[in-house]
Amino acid sequence: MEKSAIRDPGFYLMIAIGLAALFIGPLVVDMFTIMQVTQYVVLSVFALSLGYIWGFGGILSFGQAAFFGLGAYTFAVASINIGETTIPLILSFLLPAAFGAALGYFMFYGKLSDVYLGVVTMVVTLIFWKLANHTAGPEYVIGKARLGGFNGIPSIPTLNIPGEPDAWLDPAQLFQVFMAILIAVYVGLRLLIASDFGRVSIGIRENETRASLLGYDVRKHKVIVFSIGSGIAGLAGAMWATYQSFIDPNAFGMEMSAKALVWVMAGGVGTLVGPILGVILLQWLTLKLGMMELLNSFVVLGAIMMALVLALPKGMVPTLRGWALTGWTLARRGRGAARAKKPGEEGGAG
Amino acid sequence: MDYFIVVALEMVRAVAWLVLLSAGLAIIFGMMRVINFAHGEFLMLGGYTVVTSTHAGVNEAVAILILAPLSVGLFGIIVERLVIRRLYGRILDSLLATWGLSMLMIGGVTLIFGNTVEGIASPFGGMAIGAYQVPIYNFVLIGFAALVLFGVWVVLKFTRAGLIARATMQNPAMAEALGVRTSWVYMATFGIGSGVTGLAGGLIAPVTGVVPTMGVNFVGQAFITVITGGAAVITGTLSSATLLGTISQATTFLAGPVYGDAALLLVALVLLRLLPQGITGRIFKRSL
Amino acid sequence: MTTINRRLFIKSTGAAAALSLAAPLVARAAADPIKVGGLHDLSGALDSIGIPMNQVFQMAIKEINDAGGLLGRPVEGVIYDPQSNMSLYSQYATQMAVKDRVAVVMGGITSASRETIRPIFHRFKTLYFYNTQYEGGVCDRNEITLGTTPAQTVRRVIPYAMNLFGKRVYTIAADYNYGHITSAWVKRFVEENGGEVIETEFFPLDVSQFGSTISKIQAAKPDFVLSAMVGTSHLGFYRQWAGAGMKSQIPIVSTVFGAGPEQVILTPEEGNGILSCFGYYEAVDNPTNTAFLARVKAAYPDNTPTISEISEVTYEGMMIWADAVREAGSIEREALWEVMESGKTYDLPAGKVSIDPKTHHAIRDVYIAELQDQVFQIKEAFPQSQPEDTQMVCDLVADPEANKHYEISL
Amino acid sequence: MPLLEVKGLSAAHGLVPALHRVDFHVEQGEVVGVLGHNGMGKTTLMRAIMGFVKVTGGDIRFEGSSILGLPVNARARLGIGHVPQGREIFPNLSVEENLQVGIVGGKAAMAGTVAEVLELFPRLERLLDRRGGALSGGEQQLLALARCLCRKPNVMLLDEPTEGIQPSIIDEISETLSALTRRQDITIVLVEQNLEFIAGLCSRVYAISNGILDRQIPREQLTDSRAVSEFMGFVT
Amino acid sequence: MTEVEGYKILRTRGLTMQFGGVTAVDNVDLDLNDGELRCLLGPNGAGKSTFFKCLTGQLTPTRGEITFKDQPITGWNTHDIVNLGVGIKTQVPNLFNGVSVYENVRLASRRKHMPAMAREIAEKMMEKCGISHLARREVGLLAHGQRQLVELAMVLAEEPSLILLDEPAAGMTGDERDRLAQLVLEAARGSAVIVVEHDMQFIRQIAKFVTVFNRGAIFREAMIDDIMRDRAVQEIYLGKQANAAA
Repeated sequence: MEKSAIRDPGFYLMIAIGLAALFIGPLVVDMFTIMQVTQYVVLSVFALSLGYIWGFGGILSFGQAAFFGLGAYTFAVASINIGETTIPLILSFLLPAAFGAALGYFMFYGKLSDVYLGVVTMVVTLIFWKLANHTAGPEYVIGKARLGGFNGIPSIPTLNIPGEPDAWLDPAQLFQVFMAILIAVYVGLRLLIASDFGRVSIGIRENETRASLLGYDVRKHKVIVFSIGSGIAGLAGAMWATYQSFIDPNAFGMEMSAKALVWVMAGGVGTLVGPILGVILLQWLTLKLGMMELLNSFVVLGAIMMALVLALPKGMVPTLRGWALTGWTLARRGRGAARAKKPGEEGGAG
Repeated sequence: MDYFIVVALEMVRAVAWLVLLSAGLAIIFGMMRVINFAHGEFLMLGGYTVVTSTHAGVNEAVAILILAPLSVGLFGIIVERLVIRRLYGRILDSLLATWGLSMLMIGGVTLIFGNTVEGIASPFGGMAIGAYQVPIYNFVLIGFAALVLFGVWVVLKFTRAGLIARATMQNPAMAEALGVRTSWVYMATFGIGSGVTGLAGGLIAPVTGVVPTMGVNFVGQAFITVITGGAAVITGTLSSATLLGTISQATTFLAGPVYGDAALLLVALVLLRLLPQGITGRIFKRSL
Repeated sequence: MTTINRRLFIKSTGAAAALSLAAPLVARAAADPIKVGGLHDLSGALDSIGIPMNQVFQMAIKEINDAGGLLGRPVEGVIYDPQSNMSLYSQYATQMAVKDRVAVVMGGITSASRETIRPIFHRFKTLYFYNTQYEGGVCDRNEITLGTTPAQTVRRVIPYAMNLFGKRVYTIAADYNYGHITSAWVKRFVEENGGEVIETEFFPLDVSQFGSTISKIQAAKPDFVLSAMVGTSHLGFYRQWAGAGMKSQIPIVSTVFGAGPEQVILTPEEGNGILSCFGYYEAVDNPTNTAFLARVKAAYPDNTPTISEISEVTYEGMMIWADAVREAGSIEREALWEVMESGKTYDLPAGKVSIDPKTHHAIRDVYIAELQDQVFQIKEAFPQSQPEDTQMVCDLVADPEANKHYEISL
Repeated sequence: MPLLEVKGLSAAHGLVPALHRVDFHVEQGEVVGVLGHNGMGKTTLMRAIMGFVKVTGGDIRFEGSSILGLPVNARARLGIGHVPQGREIFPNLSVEENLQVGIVGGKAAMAGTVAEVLELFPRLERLLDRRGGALSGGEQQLLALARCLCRKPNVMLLDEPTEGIQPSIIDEISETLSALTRRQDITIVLVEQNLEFIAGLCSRVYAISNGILDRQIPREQLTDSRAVSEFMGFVT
Repeated sequence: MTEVEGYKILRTRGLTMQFGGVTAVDNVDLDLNDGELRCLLGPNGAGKSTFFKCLTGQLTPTRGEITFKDQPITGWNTHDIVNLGVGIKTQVPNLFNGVSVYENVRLASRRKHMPAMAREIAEKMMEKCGISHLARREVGLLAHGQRQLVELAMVLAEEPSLILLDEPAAGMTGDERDRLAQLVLEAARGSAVIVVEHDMQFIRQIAKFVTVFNRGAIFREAMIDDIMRDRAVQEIYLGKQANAAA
């Protein structure tokens, strides 16, 4: 772990891939594919928010969608009212982060843990979902924005160049901006994880008792981690809102929370690449299934989820990394050294 | 006065409803610390068993009271053998696997039955309380909710199997060291929990009808009732169902169903904050 | 843009994968078919409505092809399943418009899904048919809206019911746009006819317990209950209403019951006597309809769908579009608009239908029917009803660039 | 043929070795002691015999046949009783129910009755309705013993029964067990730190240190407690 | 009994901890001088580890008071107590298993010091504890004795004014144990130390004043030589027959 992000080749590889996609992607790929990939980018940011708090803070939230939705609605309401998107984008990070801090205070200072923590986060999501669904009547207006209940808020502005409200981004530019945000979030999280704060988080994940016996305030720490994760989820929500140009209460849905869990789980807890891979794989699959009339898509997705849990409980990235390491060890030491050590650090390539 | 009685009755029915929805889940969670996220689909399966067998000419009571619990119970045992067994002690993994199972079941039932099946009419019709009509079936629901809890209590308290179950729940390793086949206990528990869920699904089918996706509406409420109640199956379920049911129903009467639901969730939230291990984690600790 | 993309397209490896993704499901017929998009929920919460729509959609394609195709080209369906999920709606809509380059799209069920995809089709200039009865108010030249609106249905059924049952109305409605707008129309029409709405209650779509409401309704003692309840959870209301023995006491009138297959999901004891109002029932008595139903039965002998307004109108959409293509000799939307706006009347299973050039909504026959033993019996017909609500806010002749969903204020 | 025979047994906690090639045997009716400090592997040995700890080498034979492949409950039903360290009372069952679990978990043929066992432990008689978790440490220890004896086990694995218990109860336990062994009713493997207790009951005593069970302390040395004290590190 | 004079850094009064019917710590009054090295003896189940947990706030005592550096710390959060200057090595080592030895020790020193200083202290402590060669190894894969040393290095790196060591010598080889004794003695020059241990050889290497626990209560407090000769103490360990040995 002490191998800092700065010296990790995997880290630079990821940034290079990201930058390459950012600059070269729009030149070589048609617009539809760009829009498609934009979606993966947005959801990757969302997946990273959970991947961070779960994998590097040991906080398992079943309600990450609460912040995603909050960010999306914040952006929608603010951008419709302000007529500009830069401030709303910032708000959509800050407001969910603040709410996450408040909820985190409520939970962690109440010493809630594991499954109970999960239920509380889930319940909060359900409350948001119910209330958002209930705003169909004309009396639910914030400034110029009708909340619209089940139908949601349509006509959300596309991102504009900061300071120039009329300079809307075209799909390729939107992709580039989002890709830049993804890279920034990824780099930011990697640096955060490599920082002392991040290392303490990992310590708390590994052994809460020891962390508090070293004098670290576990509760405060968790609140901060949770709040950062909430902010990132909110940012992803805002990106989602502007990408789709509409938002409805399903942004708060259980399904959204559950999807985030599955992405992280499939990709691998304790990595940052894993959640991104999870998004790409599973979203691609969902899309593909919707275009085939072979089987009910629920059957296939359900089967895949069960198979993942039973066969790859650690997720793709750690499993692959384990295989790679085993193979490497075997190749280096010959057959006698089959007892491959576990990878010595989390997130080495992540 | 009539209205007051009707309202009170409706509250009791809401409590009974929560008890029925969550009893099977509570049995499984209390005994095994496994969250069955496919719980809603187990209810759905119970409903489908009743509807299809009734349409095939089976007597309605037989379908609800015998076929539904039996078939869902058997299904539960198969699921335990194939999936849950491999995931003991991994709460989250079992949750995700059963969530996958729930999607699989929704899709599977849709493939087999299609998405629309004619329901069965709720038996018995209505009766008058003063100027009001209430469904007689409400009393059936209340009765069976009470019966389920009472039955579980009798089994746990007075039978050999119940004793073994309670011992396993408190200290599985020690029970094992005393010769208890805990894996059988878990299998049986999952089977019985599923059976109770099947019965509940059968009982609610005439009220709500059946569609493959119906479980989604119930799993959240059941989940919250169980967790709020805490580990004790009977007292936990009863206390949280009573609290959540009456408060949400009262709010529904006063302000409408959205606020009723929101009140249920808020109460659960506050309770969990105050009692992080659920109601029976702090009070009624020693109860069943 | 197009040319650049085509050139770059070949270079891209990612695009090759995307292409294979987008490969249409229906086998390719002869060269260069005309593609038509079908975007209906085939799984998820709304599949019970979406599947019959899709069945009729495919049947219409087959009929067009059997009659020799259009402009000498076969018609090919591009069918995606948005799984009752709004983000998939938006993705597939984009895909149909940008990648598949379909000539026309039939689809969308809820207003939410329509408002998701309508702007996309508008932006990419892909002609779009919305075939569901809805709350009214869409003003967009690119969208042809064939389903009924409150001015066509609520307006008829309210006086009919008040005449039969009395003047005190209790409204229960789904808690979303459709429910809110419809109940506003109900209030207006009840008051116009000298009655009174004593209470309006809204229910989120996931509510399935109605005990408290049933007690409240009994306390209020209305002459009839007007229901704008939607979806499978809300069907619980009718069951619990019957279970409480209320059916014989207070009648129910619905603006939406029978849009899906509700009438065959409820048992006769639960459903009998419910009044509703739509632009189409299977019982519509004309030769076109008889033949149409026979063809549906022949096309789907094992899983014959129950045809409601929504699925019949999907068929209408295909037929009206095909007719326009034949007459215009083109699939360009400007040419098709011209044909459709000409005031041409179509003879369809639902009766006579024409398109109002001001709103691109249908002017059509509307029926009031009563449910008996899972079959609607038509009680009264109202020929050539205008979409007066949308007409209040929308004039595409004056403003062809309009692109808005108005909430009509009453 | 020894009733219980442990041959070359090795076990580990994860990657940390805990037992090294341990050999010993117990004859029918014998009481064998294992003396050792904390962390020397006493409890691991008991748990390995019971089946809770994964064995990395060697064999455990009961009545002549290997039981290595059997799950814990099957070993229990063969007649191996376990009184674990920390007593592991079912805290929310009453004393009587705790005893009944001892009976119902086993083969019907093996089961004694609660009444028989209460004769051995009269102190529990008036506690029958109390919750297990409400008992004092000493009472819990009596209950754990009684619960195990309810099943009439062929061999009883007794893990530090004197830990944290008032002397009066230690004496009571010692007397009860002596009475049982005098009647040749029971075979016991006892791990302990308490020399007096172990010397009072056991015919043979082994010493365990760092997972190695290499010394048998001869019977006569047990009474010469200086030697044992030395072993325990009390005397230089 | 010898009274040791001086500033009392730690003081408990009537400290009691009950679990259901079991009283694990029974009315303990204990005083500890600043800079004192105290050994805590007692058989298994005597309540020593529970006593430590009460001191560090991991358990809230049923009754009684704890004063540390003149502050009443009863009921405080663990981290607040620790930040007043308490370091504990727990009976079963509590470590950050997934990360390296160095990272474990550094996180301990980082609490008080800036990064550069923290690194220096961490390296110094690993050196002191003889685990520098393990610095890059993942803690979860180490042997028990090595884990004990890692935890000790962490406690020392915190530079606490009160060090609690719960069975530090368990699982150690002879050499490791000798080094440990030196370390403990050295640490006791700067801080107050309480050591719980069963290993008598080890105890004799370090102990001066000793407190003996039995069944949750203080049984004896005396200098080590007196304790070693005390028949009653041997009895609680070995049973009555130990009499003969003395």
